[in-house]
Amino acid sequence: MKRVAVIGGGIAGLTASLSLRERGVTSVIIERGMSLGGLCGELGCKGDRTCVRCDACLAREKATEVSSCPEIESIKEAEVVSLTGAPGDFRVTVEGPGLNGGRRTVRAGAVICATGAEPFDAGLDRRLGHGEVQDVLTSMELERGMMSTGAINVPSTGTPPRSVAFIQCVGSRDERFHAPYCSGYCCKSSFKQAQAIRAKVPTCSLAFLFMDWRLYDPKENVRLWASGQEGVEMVRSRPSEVIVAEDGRPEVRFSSEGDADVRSRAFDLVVLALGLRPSSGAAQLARILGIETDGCGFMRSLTEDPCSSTRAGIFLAGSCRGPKDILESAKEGATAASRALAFLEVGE
Amino acid sequence: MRARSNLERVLLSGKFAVTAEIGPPKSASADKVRKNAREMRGSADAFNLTDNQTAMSRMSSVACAVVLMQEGLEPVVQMTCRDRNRIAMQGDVLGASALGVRNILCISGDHQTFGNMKEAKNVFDVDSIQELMILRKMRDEGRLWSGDELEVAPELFLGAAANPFADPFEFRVARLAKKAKAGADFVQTQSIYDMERFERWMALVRARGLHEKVHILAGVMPLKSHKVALYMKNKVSGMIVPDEVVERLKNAKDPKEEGVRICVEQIEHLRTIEGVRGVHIMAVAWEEKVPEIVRRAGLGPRD
Amino acid sequence: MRVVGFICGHGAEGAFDQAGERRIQYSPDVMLIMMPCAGRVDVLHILRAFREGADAAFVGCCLEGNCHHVYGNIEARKRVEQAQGILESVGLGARRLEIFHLASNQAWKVPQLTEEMLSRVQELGPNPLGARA
Amino acid sequence: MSEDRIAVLICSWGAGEPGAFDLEPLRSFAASMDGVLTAQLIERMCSEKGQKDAVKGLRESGADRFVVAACSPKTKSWLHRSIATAAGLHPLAFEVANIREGAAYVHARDLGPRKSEVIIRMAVEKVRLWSEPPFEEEMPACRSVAVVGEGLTAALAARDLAAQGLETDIIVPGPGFASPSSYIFINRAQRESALKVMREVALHPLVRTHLHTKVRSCEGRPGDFELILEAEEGPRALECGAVVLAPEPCNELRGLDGSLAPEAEDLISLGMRRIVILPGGPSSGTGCSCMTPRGLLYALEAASMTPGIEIRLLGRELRALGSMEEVQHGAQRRGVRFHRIEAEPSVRGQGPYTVEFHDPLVGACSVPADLVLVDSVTVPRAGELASVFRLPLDEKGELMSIESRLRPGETVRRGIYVCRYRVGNMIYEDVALEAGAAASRASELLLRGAMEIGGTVAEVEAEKCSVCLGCVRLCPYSAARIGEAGKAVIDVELCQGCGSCVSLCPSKAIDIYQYGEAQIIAQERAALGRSR
Amino acid sequence: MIIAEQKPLEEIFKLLQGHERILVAGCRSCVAICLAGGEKEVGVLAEALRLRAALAQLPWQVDEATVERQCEKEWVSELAPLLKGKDAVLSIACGVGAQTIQAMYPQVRVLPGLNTSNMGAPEEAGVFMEKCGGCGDCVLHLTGGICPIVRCAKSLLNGPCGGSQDGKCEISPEVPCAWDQIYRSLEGLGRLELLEEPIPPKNWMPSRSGGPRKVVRPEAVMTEEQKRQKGVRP
Repeated sequence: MKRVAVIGGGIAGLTASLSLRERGVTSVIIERGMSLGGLCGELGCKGDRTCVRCDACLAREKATEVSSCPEIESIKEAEVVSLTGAPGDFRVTVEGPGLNGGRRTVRAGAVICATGAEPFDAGLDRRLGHGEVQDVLTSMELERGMMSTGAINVPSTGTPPRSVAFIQCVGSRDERFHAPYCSGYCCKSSFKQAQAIRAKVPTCSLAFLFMDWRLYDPKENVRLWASGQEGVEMVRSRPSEVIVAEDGRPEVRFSSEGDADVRSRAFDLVVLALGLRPSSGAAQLARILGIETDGCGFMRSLTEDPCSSTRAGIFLAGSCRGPKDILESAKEGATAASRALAFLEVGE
Repeated sequence: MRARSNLERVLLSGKFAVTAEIGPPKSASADKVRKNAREMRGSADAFNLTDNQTAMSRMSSVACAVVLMQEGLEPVVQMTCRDRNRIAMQGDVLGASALGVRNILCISGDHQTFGNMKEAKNVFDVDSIQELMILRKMRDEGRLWSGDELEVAPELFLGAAANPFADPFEFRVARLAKKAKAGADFVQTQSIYDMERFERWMALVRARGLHEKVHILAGVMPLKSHKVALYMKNKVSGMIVPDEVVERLKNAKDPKEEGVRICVEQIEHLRTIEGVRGVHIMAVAWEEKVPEIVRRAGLGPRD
Repeated sequence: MRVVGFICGHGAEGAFDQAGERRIQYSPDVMLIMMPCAGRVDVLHILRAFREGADAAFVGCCLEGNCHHVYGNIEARKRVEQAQGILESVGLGARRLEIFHLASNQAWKVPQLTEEMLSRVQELGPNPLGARA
Repeated sequence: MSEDRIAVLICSWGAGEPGAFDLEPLRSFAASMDGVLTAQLIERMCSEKGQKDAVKGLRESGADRFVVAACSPKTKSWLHRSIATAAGLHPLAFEVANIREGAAYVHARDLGPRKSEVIIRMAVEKVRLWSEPPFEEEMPACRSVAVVGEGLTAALAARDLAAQGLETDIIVPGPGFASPSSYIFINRAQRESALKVMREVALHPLVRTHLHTKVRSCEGRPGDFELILEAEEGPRALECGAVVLAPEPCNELRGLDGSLAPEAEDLISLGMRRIVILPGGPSSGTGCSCMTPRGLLYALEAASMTPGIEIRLLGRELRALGSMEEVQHGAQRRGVRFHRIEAEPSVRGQGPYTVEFHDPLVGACSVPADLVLVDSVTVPRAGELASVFRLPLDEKGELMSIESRLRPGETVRRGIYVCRYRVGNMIYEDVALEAGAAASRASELLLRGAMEIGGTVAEVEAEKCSVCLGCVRLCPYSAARIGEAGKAVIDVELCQGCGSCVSLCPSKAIDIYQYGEAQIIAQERAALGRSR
Repeated sequence: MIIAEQKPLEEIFKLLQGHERILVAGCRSCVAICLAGGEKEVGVLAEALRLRAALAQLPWQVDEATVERQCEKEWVSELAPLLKGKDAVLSIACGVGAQTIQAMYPQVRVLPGLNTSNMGAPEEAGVFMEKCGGCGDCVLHLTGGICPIVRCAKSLLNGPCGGSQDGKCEISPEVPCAWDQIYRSLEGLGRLELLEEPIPPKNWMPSRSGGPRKVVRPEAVMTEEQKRQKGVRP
């Protein structure tokens, strides 16, 4: 049965389907949301004249490409409710508003699970003031602004910020929220958002409150960039809380290396760099698919083969198995497609 | 051997020679030349007359030479390859010789782009070394370059320029050797501020025994102010001016006096270098200072 | 008013399509000609557009470093600069021509750049050759 | 009246939601154009019925080309292709007039129709000049891949390829696969499975391994390359459809004397209780000197084996992505000390050593150490491969891949794919994914057994070519070369249709299909209301 | 190859004053390669002229033509039909091309659209460097394969003048000192001794100073008899 069911229309799912199509294999994408693109579909371009390689635009282009491929069917606003049959000939039953409340069963030789992850709910870390202190935005909210209008404004005033603080690792590297892992992508995205802010408001001062910079590409050397800029500050610290300052602006309280006493500073805008956590319903889907999840609730992959789940014929790609950036997810999509195809080869 | 000119006589006598530079005027009157001549009489053994220096038209060096001789001074006529082809060159040499000029300095000449008539076509039919070859042939064989015999051959004491401060450094000495081979009897160097590099150059010169083949006169130029020094350092190619010199002038209460003092010190130093047979003082637009410099350097008055 | 846009088939076309999907309104005086890549933009085409009466023209291409054909957008910039020089010499004015970098998810740039070109035409007046239409 | 036979099909949804504006005037406008035989409204063209109606309309009209006035060509071109084929026309014999995203959606109600007219006119004038593509072939693709490399990455790529039924030749410069010591395994099980992969690959029926072999040259076209291999027994040719390059980077712990770090379990027996691990530094090419998972795992292993052992990791940042974070916590719990330093530490003595550094948290430190290890990283030496395969290198000295397409592994030379590394993080999983991505690119190219080439490609008119080499120097894909006839030739297999060479050519000797000089000018004139 | 560059448009506009029917004539040879006068440049220049004419209400009617080699009669004769009724040809080939057209069509006015610069080669895409002065008496064997006649501002033959500094010429820090390069080249070849011997004054006869130069290959020249039989008119 040379057909693959791809669960999730994010970048991993899209690249998996496109990669299969290139090899003459049809696939059906089952997307919970109303449109393809997943989380990266909500991201904006962070470049001005020059590209900063955030890859958000490419994710969108993949979605368009998929919708132009007859070999790829996509069922939107639908979720998997059951998986029957056996590896090599699965029956995936989906239902949801996309099928006008009806059900549908898709035959597939293999399944690629690419359900992605969700941004941490900033509300859970109450001390950071999201939703209570004005002008505290999550990285995703900032992205949406960039996406829709390209503008970067302070919500309360509607004017560009004169000072911005990035609080890193929100919902990452944090046992309190069952997130003992590092989400990895947030260093990059904050760096790129910072570049975007600078491009729009060159005079805006920036402060990064971070624990470790985890950027690998020499092109993404944030320290080098900062050293070449006026008014970009690096504070190795995990802020204790964000409160309302006298002037109504958000005030960040933090202690930094070297001095014990807690410092406090107000900014026009505070950005919470959200980590990623397993998508809602991941656990249930894992049950339906009969695959294991790890301690954090991400899909578990085999030690020797990152894109294989614990069950034959079911493969994993992207953030469903742990936080990934766009490029990594694309790699996994392609690799998962290979593994699925290899499985089908043997199956026949 | 019989000396053809006072300069040659002094050099042959083994006495430390002094030459000085006079810039011909942008004028049809020779008064300035006569004035300089009177001021500088007795301060040097011979006086260079520049040839349309920095590619700007001035009174011809041959004409000025005549005026100088009328004043009882010995000229060194500078003759560039920039403004005359081999024909004019040989004609000028015959004329100059007929009028009593003996010392001729053969040089390529600054490129016209330095002057105020950049659009002029340069000649450079021959280069300075080829000029030496031509003039030597006229003197020694009594023939023009074409081979035609001369009724009377010119009596010439041939000079050339040398710049120890241009590049490639290693080739500088080879080029001096070529000039000697081509017929140079004496050379006057570019003005020297970087003594260390000059001494390295002289060492190489001695290594090839060139100081025996050709009389080397070391060039010096008194600086009026640190601005002039900076101009020399930055604008004039083939010139190295150490920062300390600039500093000294900058910090001096009386920069002019300091400039003279530096120049005198340089001359005293140059006298101590083996193979240096004299100095060539280029007091551009400051000729009146030459006698004082010579006196304070203990070289004057010249008889 | 007539503004001709030469747009690359990747970033720029994507952005204009997205503007459509999002119902972002812009002036209908802007006419788009699709290019496989901004590298295809030719000085000849730009000049011809003005001779045919365009009041302004622009090239839309990917962000620098994101060209789908490696550096077609850099080529485009060189051609635009060459054409700007010619437009200045013939007396039309270099400002009637511009190059814009758009990513396929930067629909918001579309109304901005079209307004920019229209305001330049306001400032410079219509192309005298337009009358012959 | 021209002889042209053009049909215009207007999708009822072309103007967005049906009834957004009345399409009938638009239809009659299109019908009135010179050379347009018929203009028809098609009810929802992407529906089954819509397609049938479109095909019927085309057949009846006797048109030989058509314009589809509908939504963006980016979305439904495949549909139009199938309509064309079904109507017995060339699959490319159409032009799309994007009156939805291009007009209806972006202009006020009253302006939409006017703009739509212009867009349709432009499309009609363009399609009027349509001609069949100069090249359009199905080239057979050789179903085999050459993997160049000597380590785990190469083995993993080969595994993926062979598993998909592709013959695979692994070309190993050295005497055999390098030990995976330079990779990072989160546990022994993973290390074992990696070794297993390397063993299995070597035995796989579809895999041939060539030891002591180097690639001298690579000629031919994607799908059909000829590599000249240089082996001990002399040079020989190898046919393959694609190439995967997997040069090995290296991330190792070495003592100051350059020797490899001892196995963690031997430390005590070697009398080494106090260990300091230093970062490789900027020389590592990672841009800053960091604590990498390599040192982290070693520390954890050592700490968990021998309680009481004293291990310190020095570095500016601690790089522990994803689950490595948990490894870090584990290490911390077992007493491993982490020092974030900004300045280079200094080491004195030669075993025992004294390491001096400044840790912002504790101030100046001076610690004794029986063993000082350097977490050294070296990027793969790819210079030779780059010249053999004519590929550019990036600032790290790694083989460059095209980033702007989100097709990791792809290079400017179609058919040649590369594995890149996050140097300083040679975690098995990352490597497996690099190999996987490159391998899937290769199989995408070959699995269909044939490759469509041609379509929108540039073509040289030899008589006009001045052989200025402009195209040869410019083409980002090295598709242009000087052919046997002494004139420029553009290899259709390599050309990706950007058209840069067309606009550059000083002799106007190059043109490109679908975006030809004449077509562009025709559109300009139509856009500006000039008559033909 | 011959290197040329287009005159500034403003200057070309002046040249064409008082003319109406204009043919812009290019060449597919050297000037195409140095991006000055190939078919593309012909098109661009013609477009520019048309724009100018339309804007300044000038009566210019501009046609375009590009021949394989504008320096040869056989190719230039292709222009005949296009020249009917033209009162000016704007040649954007090298000076040789412009003169060939004028020689063949004495009745039309030939105007130069290019400034012919030198004999050189592309250093890299878009960069063209003068390399040969056509002095007619090559000395490259003495100068490490680097021509001092054109690459030295003073055409010196016996080494660098006093203005040579850090390998640069005294006239500008952008210009390399040819003699510095020669020195390095001969150093590399181990032939520095070539610089020891003074090179005597050069014979400029074979150069431009010797008057217009003519190269005759007797073995290729047709005899009068042949010409008569071939019907070549004198």
